[in-house]
Amino acid sequence: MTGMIEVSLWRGKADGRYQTYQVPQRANQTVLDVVTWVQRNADPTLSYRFACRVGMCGSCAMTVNGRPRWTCRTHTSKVIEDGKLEIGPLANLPVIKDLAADLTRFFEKWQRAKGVFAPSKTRKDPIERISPASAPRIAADAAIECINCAVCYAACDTVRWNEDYLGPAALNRAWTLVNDVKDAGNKTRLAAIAEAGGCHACHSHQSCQEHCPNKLNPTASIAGLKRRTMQAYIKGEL
Amino acid sequence: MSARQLHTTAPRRNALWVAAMVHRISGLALACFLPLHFLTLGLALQGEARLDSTLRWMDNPLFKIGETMLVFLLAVHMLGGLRVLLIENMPWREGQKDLALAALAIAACVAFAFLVGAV
Amino acid sequence: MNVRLYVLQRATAAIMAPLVIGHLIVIFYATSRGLSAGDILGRTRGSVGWGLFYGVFVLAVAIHGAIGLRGILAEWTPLKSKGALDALMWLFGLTLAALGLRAVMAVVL
Amino acid sequence: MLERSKTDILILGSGGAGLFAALHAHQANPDLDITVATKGLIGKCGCTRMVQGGYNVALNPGDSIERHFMDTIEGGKWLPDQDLAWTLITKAVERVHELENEIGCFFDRNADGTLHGKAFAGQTFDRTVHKGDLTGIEIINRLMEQVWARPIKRLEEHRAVALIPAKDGQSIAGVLMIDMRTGAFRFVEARAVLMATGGGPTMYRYHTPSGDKSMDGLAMALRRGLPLRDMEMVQFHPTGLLAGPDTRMTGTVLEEGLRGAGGYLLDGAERRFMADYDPKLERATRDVVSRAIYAEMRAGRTTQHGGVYISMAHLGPEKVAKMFKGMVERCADCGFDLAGGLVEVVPTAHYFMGGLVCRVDTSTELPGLFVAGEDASGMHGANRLGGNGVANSTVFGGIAGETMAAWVAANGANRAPDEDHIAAEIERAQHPFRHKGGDLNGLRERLLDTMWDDVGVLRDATGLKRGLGKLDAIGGELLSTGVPDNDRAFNLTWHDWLNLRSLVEVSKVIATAALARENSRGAHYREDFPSEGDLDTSTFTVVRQKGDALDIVNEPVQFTIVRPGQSLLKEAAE
Ligand SMILES: Cc1cc2nc3c(=O)[nH]c(=O)nc-3n(C[C@H](O)[C@H](O)[C@H](O)COP(=O)(O)OP(=O)(O)OC[C@H]3O[C@@H](n4cnc5c(N)ncnc54)[C@H](O)[C@@H]3O)c2cc1C
Ligand code: HEM
Ligand code: SF4
Ligand code: F3S
Ligand code: FES
Repeated sequence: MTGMIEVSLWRGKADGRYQTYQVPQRANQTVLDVVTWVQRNADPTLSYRFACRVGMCGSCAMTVNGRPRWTCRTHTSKVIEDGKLEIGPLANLPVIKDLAADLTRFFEKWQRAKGVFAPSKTRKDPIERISPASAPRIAADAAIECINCAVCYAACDTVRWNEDYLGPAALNRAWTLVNDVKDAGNKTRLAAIAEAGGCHACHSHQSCQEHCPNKLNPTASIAGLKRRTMQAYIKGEL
Repeated sequence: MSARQLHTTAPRRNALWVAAMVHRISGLALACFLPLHFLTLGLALQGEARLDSTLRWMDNPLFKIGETMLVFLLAVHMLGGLRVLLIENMPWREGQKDLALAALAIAACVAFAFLVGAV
Repeated sequence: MNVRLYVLQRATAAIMAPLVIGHLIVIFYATSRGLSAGDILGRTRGSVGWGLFYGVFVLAVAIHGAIGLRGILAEWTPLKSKGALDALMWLFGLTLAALGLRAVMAVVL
Repeated sequence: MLERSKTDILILGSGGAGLFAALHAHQANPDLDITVATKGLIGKCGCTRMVQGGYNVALNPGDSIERHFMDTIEGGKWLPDQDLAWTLITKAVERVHELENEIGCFFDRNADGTLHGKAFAGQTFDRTVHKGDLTGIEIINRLMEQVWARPIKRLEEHRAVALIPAKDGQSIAGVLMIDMRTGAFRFVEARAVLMATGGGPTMYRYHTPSGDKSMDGLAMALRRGLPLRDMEMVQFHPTGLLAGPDTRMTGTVLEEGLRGAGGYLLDGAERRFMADYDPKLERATRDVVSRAIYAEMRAGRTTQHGGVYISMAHLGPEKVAKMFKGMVERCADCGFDLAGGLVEVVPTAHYFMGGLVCRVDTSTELPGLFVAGEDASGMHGANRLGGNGVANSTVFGGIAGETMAAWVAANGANRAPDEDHIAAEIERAQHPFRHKGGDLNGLRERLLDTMWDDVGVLRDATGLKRGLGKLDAIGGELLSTGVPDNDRAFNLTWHDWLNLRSLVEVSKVIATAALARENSRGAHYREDFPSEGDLDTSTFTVVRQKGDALDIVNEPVQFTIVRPGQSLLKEAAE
């Protein structure tokens, strides 16, 4: 497995363009390695972001041949089409430069969705006993291993069409908290996500689930939130 | 801008995104058609004959195809809508792609039956 | 869409599901016999049942369609202000309801 | 070209230490202006995020503070500062309660609803609290959310380049940074500064930490003449993935549990070799296994890429795929079949026990400068127990937050910086723009090889001296290697250069300290001095930069709580 890959990389900001490089293909090579190769050998000014190299930090997501992906854990052989790779920054976010997107909005929405634990206890109290077999615990567990990579956010067209929409990751996080028996913030949380741009803006495109590198299912989490807010609304709690 | 568009083609490759588009377009089409439908029926206010003449006027193959489309749109929108309601209100169920495909197929069958039966 | 619009939209959808099935059966039945004003009106004139059926249908679809349209406008057109969207939603919904109820009246009364 | 801003408390780094410090400082005094500056995005860089195993804490009634403490001291081969270790262990209990109750962490439970503690190598009790094998993500995501939720200022993608002293030189006045996104310099004046940049032994050919860590903190401290302790102590993990050159996958860790579950290590000819080294075979401790693999490699009995194999297939591929789902998937993503095939592995530099000398309250010799997390030293001695790393960063990060809030209250106003110093440091950071060309990547490769070959898992005087010579040469060449000055915005190559400079400088300290320690303790193994030496007269190394030279002293360990041969545990004492 040698030869060259024709790699087109986005250069510049929103008004940038693709530029093509020839990169040697290797047996063990991720998309991040391809990008790194260009920076080290072809153009030292190429900008991109990564940290952990192993799919834990969610810093390295980019658009690869049209799809948002984590690049540090995407083997080139799995994504090359006709010997070509086109790599751009994540969609639905402003571009800082080249392949690095600005995630600020993504995290602001995380906060707007009240994706932050609201304590009901202090460090002086004993740790709550929670049965791992209890239904809320299982529901929260299924959704918790999110690395906030924003791949789902980039994959969702509703995010693109609706500036206000909180997006799959933030709502998925809110769902884990709704199911956390230790959390005391559900009243404000449900109110926040029942607003315009909240969970009800989701049309169940399921692109988030399809693309989530951790195989999470934000669609199901959002559906859970829709049920929960609807119940609250009917009971007059919202 | 055009180059930038390339980044966002991906979601369209998702079958369920297509299903949502079918749902949206069908809903939109129905919404556009309904006022006409209501106006037509409203003609009865001007007497049975007025309505009948319009219905006769619409009795040509072009309108038959149009009506078949409407049947399809109504069926596909309803079934697609039921799928969405299922996702939203029932415990999570795998195989949404199959369900969406089934909705499409059933709606097509219904429309076909209508076309055949009506000719 | 906020939770109130959502609940209204989904509730009307749920109401309409059986109505649409009923309506489809009628369409099949009617067109198989050749669509005529006499047939239609013969069925519906003076029928409280059909009056209710279509009355509810019309109200549901007016609500449902108007909210649906609002969503599409918000996402696919440059229209972003809540006021404008709400206005168009009401306009469409009320128009649809008026036309629809007029049609129901036309065929039932 | 120099932007300036002011804050009360400036925190460098957004790992467990940095974020905890921000939260505790804010809690201590919500009116304080607190700023977190970090090389990546808040909480998304550094190694706290990468913690897989978990968090050591004595919670179970069958366990005790004393037991955890003894494990830590014995694991550290009697080199830890006992007061620091004691603080670590006692405070960890409160910290885990805080993580669960206030921060919102979601740790795994036993069937009865209590926290589950798993077994981790080198410990006499199953006390490692965890969330599956992604504990770090859980901890740091929750901390990140809490920080975002508060009026704490964020300087993301800001790289600290120098600690700037006050005019009188008696304290710290602030930190010079590069706003990486624009390439502009920024001086942040602060009343108190926390260094929590997380060390990171990324100067080795094979290493596990995240790419943003490059010993910047310790390099900055060294330049300020501050004392660094235990700098020879680099912990290697025995099984890093070996995927060949030119891939960032190489070096990333394959979890300990694989060997624990019965995985085999095979040499290039697929012969199981651990029996030649230790009767516990693959289940021997990290340092023993690392040395064995390193020895095999040096003897040339290697695989294609120069490592050894790990083999799990005999346990049944399906079972392996189930037991180690995350690991098997990660390998599969990268093209390796861990469950059914052979995967090449190699020891990989994992953690840095050395760091800035500090007190129990995280203060340092320089007034106004505090340190926590992997940048600090003394808690672990010659070896860090798996699970004590994240405990360390969260415990002392929190303490630092409180200490700084109190210190700021007691020590008044901002202090004017030494402007000449700022100018000199800006010039220093721009150094590569004054030069043309050169092979930066080649230099980096040489550094990695030098540290691996000469200052690595097995050391001796000849190699260490050779290594020091090569490091001098690499350092010299680096200074004449340039980076094109055509676009400073988000210029990773400029930062690669700066990383390399920090790494080379700290590498010299590592080699110097390793040469000075003429015995073998924990992570430090001298083939020419294989004995661990007399425990009762244990010393630790302290290095300072004086002018251009490194000044090294051996200081005696103070056994303030327990002496070698003694134990705090009843059953052991009986
Ligand atoms: C793969 C792996 C697995 C591990 N598993 C475990 C485990 O199971 N249990 C355990 O206890 N420990 C484990 N550790 C060790 C543990 O992760 C670390 O000891 C601990 O998290 C360090 O925390 P910290 O806050 O000091 O630094 P980090 O979390 O590493 O954070 C350092 C921060 O400083 C920033 N920074 C660096 N340089 C600069 C600069 N110049 N300017 C500004 N910011 C800068 C970084 O970007 C980062 O934000 C593991 C480590 C690794 C690499
Ligand atoms: C059987 C009856 C129907 C059901 C079950 C149903 C269901 C639904 C559902 C669930 C949605 C929300 C989709 C989403 O936002 O994800 C929807 C949207 C919509 N529906 Fe219906 N519907 C029905 C009939 C109708 C009719 C008769 C019309 C005609 C006016 C209509 C027009 C619309 C429109 C315009 C939308 C908006 C589509 C979008 O936002 O993508 N629906 N429908
Ligand atoms: S839900 Fe999945 S895709 Fe979305 S941010 Fe989390 S890990 Fe990434
Ligand atoms: S892709 Fe978007 S529309 Fe909903 S199901 Fe996922 S958030
Ligand atoms: S670099 Fe961390 S997820 Fe890819």
